Amino acid sequence: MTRSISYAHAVNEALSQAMKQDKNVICYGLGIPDPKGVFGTSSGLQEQFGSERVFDMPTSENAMTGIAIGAALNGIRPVMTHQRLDFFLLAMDQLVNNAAKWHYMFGGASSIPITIRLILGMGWGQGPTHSQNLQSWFAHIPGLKVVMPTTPEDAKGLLLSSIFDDNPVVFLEHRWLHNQDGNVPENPSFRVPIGKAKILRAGTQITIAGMSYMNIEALRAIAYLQTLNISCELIDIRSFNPIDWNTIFNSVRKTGHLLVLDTGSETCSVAGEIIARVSMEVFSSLKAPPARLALPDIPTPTSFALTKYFYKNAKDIVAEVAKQLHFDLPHEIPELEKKCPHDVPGNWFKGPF
Amino acid sequence: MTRSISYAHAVNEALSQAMKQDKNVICYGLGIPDPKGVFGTSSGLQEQFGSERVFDMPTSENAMTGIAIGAALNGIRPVMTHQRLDFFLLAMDQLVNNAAKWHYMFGGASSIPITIRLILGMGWGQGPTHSQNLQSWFAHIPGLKVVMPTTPEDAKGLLLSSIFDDNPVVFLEHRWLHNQDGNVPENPSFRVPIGKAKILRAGTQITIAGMSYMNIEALRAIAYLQTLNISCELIDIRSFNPIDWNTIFNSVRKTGHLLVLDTGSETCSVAGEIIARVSMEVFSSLKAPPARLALPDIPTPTSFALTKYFYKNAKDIVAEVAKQLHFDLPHEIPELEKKCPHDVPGNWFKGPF
Amino acid sequence: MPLIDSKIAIELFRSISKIRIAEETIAERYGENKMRCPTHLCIGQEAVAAAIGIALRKNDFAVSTHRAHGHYLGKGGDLKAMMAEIYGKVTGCGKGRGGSMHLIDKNAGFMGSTAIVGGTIPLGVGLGLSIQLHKTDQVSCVFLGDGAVEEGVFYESMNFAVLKKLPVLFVCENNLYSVYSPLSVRQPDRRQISNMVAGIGCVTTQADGNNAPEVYDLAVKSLMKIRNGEGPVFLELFTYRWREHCGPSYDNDLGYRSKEEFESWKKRDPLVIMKNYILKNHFGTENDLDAICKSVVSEVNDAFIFAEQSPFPDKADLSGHIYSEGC
Amino acid sequence: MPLIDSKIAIELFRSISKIRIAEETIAERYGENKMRCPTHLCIGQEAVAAAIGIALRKNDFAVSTHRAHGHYLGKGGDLKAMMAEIYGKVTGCGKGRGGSMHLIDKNAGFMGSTAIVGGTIPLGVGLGLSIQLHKTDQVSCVFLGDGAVEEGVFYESMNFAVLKKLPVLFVCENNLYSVYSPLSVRQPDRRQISNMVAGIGCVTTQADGNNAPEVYDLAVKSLMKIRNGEGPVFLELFTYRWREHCGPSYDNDLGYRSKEEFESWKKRDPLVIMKNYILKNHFGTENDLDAICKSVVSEVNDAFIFAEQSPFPDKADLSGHIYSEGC
Ligand SMILES: Cc1ncc(C[n+]2csc(CCOP(=O)(O)OP(=O)(O)O)c2C)c(N)n1
Ligand SMILES: Cc1ncc(C[n+]2csc(CCOP(=O)(O)OP(=O)(O)O)c2C)c(N)n1
Ligand SMILES: [Mg+2]
Ligand SMILES: [Mg+2]
Repeated sequence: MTRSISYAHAVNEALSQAMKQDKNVICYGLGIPDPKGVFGTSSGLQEQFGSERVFDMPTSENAMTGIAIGAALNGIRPVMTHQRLDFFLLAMDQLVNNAAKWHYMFGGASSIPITIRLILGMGWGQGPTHSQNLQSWFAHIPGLKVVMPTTPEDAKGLLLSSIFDDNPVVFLEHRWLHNQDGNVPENPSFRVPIGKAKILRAGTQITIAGMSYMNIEALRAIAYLQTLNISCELIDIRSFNPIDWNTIFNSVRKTGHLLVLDTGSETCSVAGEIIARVSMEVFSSLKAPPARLALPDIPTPTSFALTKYFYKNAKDIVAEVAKQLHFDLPHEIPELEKKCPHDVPGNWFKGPF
Repeated sequence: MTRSISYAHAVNEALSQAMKQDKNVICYGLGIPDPKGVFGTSSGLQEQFGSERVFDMPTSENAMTGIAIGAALNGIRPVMTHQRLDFFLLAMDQLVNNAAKWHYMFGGASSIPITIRLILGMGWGQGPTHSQNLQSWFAHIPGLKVVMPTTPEDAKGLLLSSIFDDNPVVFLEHRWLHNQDGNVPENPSFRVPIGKAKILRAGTQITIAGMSYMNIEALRAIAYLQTLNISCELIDIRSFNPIDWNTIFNSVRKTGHLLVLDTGSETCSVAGEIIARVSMEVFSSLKAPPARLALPDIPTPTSFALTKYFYKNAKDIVAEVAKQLHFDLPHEIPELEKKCPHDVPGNWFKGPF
Repeated sequence: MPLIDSKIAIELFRSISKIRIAEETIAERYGENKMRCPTHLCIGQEAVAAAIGIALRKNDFAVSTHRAHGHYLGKGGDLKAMMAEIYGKVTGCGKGRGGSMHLIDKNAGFMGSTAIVGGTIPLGVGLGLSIQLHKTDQVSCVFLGDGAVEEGVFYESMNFAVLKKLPVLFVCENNLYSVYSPLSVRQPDRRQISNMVAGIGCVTTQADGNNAPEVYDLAVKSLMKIRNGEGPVFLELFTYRWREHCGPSYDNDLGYRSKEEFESWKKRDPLVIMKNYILKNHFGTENDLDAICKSVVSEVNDAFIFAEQSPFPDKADLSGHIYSEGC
Repeated sequence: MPLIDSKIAIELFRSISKIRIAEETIAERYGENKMRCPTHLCIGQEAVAAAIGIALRKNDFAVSTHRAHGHYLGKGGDLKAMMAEIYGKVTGCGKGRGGSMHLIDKNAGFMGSTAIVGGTIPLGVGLGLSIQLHKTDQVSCVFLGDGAVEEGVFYESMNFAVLKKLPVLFVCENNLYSVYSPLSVRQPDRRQISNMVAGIGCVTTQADGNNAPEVYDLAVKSLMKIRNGEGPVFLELFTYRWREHCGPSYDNDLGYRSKEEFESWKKRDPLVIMKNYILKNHFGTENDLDAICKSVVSEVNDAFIFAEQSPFPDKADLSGHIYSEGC
């Protein structure tokens, strides 16, 4: 059965079903059992599965990552959560030097089935140290898997796949998606495979490869472009390690045009990698220079007045498509104006974080 | 006056001259004052400048980075050294959340003039945790500067520029360059500006953008290609943040061909970024798909038998050039065979690290 | 009974009032949705900020955490620049880039607060190192919470500060919680943070963080030792946050802490304790104190007006100051 | 005087001999340039590895550091697979991917050693957590050096182990140096590592790490407590590395440590101490011990022959096992 639930609910359901399916699944992180339940994603889990399997932790990101790895060496499948990706910078040693390499460097003797949920912030003054989108860092490290679901369905399906994957998986959740609703199968055996992109909208004139919240903006842009009879194909990259090159290449072969959307800074981004590979592998199909829309190489500012120019939205996407396909746009596009301030996901959001 | 000295000596001279020029320059790191002096790069400094300004440190990479930042807030110019980049993964929080953002997030009120020397390993069984080349991570972070000199001259000139730059600079030294000799000006006011690439060999048919030790392999490849009347332009990227796009773009405009060499893993590499930008910005100049030669997305193996296939060398470069320019190569190219085992920089090297 | 004269007592009262009133006003007006950033109020904990701030010299350094308003103001930070920063204005102490969690006022020796738990601890130690190198008699003060003690960087920083006998005053506000998590889920049973830190080799003391004269007295004595070259001192000060971890409201309805606990701490209001201390010692009258409050209220109002009326940064400001030009 | 019977005493002697002879042979043959990886010998420190290894049960876990040969062999790790690993052969315990610094033998409960200082400490604690979850009576043993104590991750790991009362035995070999750096440039004057750890809340003891019976006795008692659910125990064992930090040679010529210091430790050779203990207690004769050494020598020789004769991994092996297939 499928019903419409929020992204946060879908994450919560995946966690709960995984813990039911396998008693080796445990779940911890700062605030996991607290009254807010990490934006609702972990609510009720401690009540359901007890404080041995669901627990809060000291503010010790690096050791707690190593502890997950150690537990995984003896059959546990830890799911660790951080309310902001930025905090997890403290744990790069354990993630990169241990988790990512363990299986390879011991010749396959052990594997590290851990899932690390990292929530990305944005808006309402999250500022420089509460809003980083470092997916390209993770994608750069051999031995990690990296996913970043956009829809509630994928949130559930990819989280279940991550938890039951025998490798370390970095699972990236955009805070602005938590309240988005979507149809999600209730079935606990539902899975979305890691490593497959998803065509969110089929189209013919340009390939837009998007990720996470940028796909929401892309869908708005595409709806508008449709009114101009421009047909875009939107690919949700979803998995950054491995990346589903075939789906991307095939689309570009068809459309001859590529625009990549990234939620992170531009230089050395995943978007750059996609443009590089497409340029190397399907060069002859490209009818125009590929383009990318990512954050400028600037630390995130806090002020409402500055984030307005910092983040990209549907209007920017439409402008890029127009530039690449050489058509003109009206000066004002009221259909693309957001119905709420630019720094909140909806009018319901009133801070503080 | 210019004389021929080793890369390690050039680093040592830069440190010593910087400390002489400015009493606020200090120098610390594990083993800095020890008998080996970090491959000779810090030898004699403690004797010369005293143990207040030149000191060993606890194995506390993260705090010691934050301590550098704090000292820098009050006018000190710390140079911190790590014998392997891999150890510095423990300090990503301080580097990225503090050093890189401090100037911006406080509206320019403070600056962080620190230099972090990271030595990259390779060969003789350095293996998965002693050989990582994460330049693309650093290049991805706004607010950092990142350099990776190839020649002794640049080692000195860029290190002096890094130390006297008011921003955090990540200075990447490849272990296999330490013993390379080259002409270096003795003058203590010698500087090489950060942010400028350098044309190591002018040429017409293909642009090879290389970095660090890969440039040494490229020079061997180019010398051989010259015997086939193939003319390559070799650009030493040198600076990864900022990247000198003009030099690269102008070269590609001239040659119409691009091969990028990287010492790190392929996906989301600096090489990928260069291919992406070239594809976006000088698309119409490209006569063939651009290419890159980087490490495969595999943790570094230790065995002599495996590193042979893992690392790239002059032969691989020649093969890529031949592929892109469509000419045939002889089956064997004795001129390109190394005179020593593939896992050492020269026959003088006998381990252990 | 600590030796505090009337001048200091009045200063303490004024500082506590200022922090209290500024933050109460933030809480009141947060709902207007003009302060658009996460905001961590220290109401209930003001005595520490006031007492340490007054005990420190102006040219001493301080660094702080996400919950920094009090430390910033206590150290003499510019109230207008802080409010403008929270409003995201270009007149803010960080030109609007940092918000509530990133405050700076170098004129007051307040070198920066950041939002990563434990993130400024080594910076404070590094400032201590710079003082040692420059051979001045300044002190660097590190404000931190009980949660920050769990970060490895705290331990590494302490080790280095003790190793090098650096002039650092560590001020740990133990308010029993890290967000909604009590100490019991984060630190071992019967752990006394100060004892643990003593094990690392640092001089430590515990005190009542709601009693400003007591904290002031302790700080003065500690600073004397530190300036004497005796190495770092660590103070564990017990106190309590009244409102929610982040944001303007009370959150006792959430149930993560008991009403009794809350009430017992609220009864020991640092402002009231300070007031009674002054009255008891005849350092001032009710009228004197009312006058101080009034002047603080008008100072705070001015700061809000300044913040509201200041311009926002404009588009060009976005890309300024990414790099420092000096080289 | 610890209570060690003859069987244990002989086992200890055999284990120390095996580690000693294996490593002496590595040192001797390193110059052949066939062992092409950084190699950290523990000669001089074998008593700890032997005693702890024998005190642990086979199904107890252990993790270790860059200097792991002794811990691996002491725990019962396969000598042939270790030598083949150092030679980079496909028959190595990590199929040649890890080299000397990355050893594993899950059959012996040796779960891995790595080359990042402090890197395996939380893994050992995580193994402890897994034991608690699985409700078995196993113990997880973490080997670490005095340098690793300086890493924040050590402190964070200790805090969690104590908080959750995990079944973890921490074995800290304090050999006074981290590479060429003495404790004095890394840790405060008069620091006793074990006292500091006690401050974190862990049960701790110090002992002579060159005296295998003493270490064994201490380990047995500690393991009993741990299996009893009393939480982690930390042992600080003083010992000394004879040869250079990394590589086969002696390096007293470098001058970072005094000849007297070296000689005084060398006089307390763990192998000789063990031998004298056996002879004094009539647990065996000189002849018995010679016979053991001979058998160990031939075992070691076999392992070198195995390593030398094993094939290298081939090109296809490079890209295998990057990811585990299970999902
Ligand atoms: C490294 C890191 N981990 C987690 C967080 C989330 N966080 C923000 S404030 C806070 C509480 C810290 O507690 P404490 O140090 O006691 O300070 P208090 O809030 O009580 O003043 C936490 C966990 C963070 N900002 N940084
Ligand atoms: C994080 C990190 N920092 C530095 C190093 C370099 N290093 C390798 S071994 C070692 C010495 C560690 O000393 P200790 O823990 O006492 O172990 P010992 O070598 O004495 O056995 C160091 C600093 C490293 N491998 N990892
Ligand atoms: Mg607290
Ligand atoms: Mg040691």
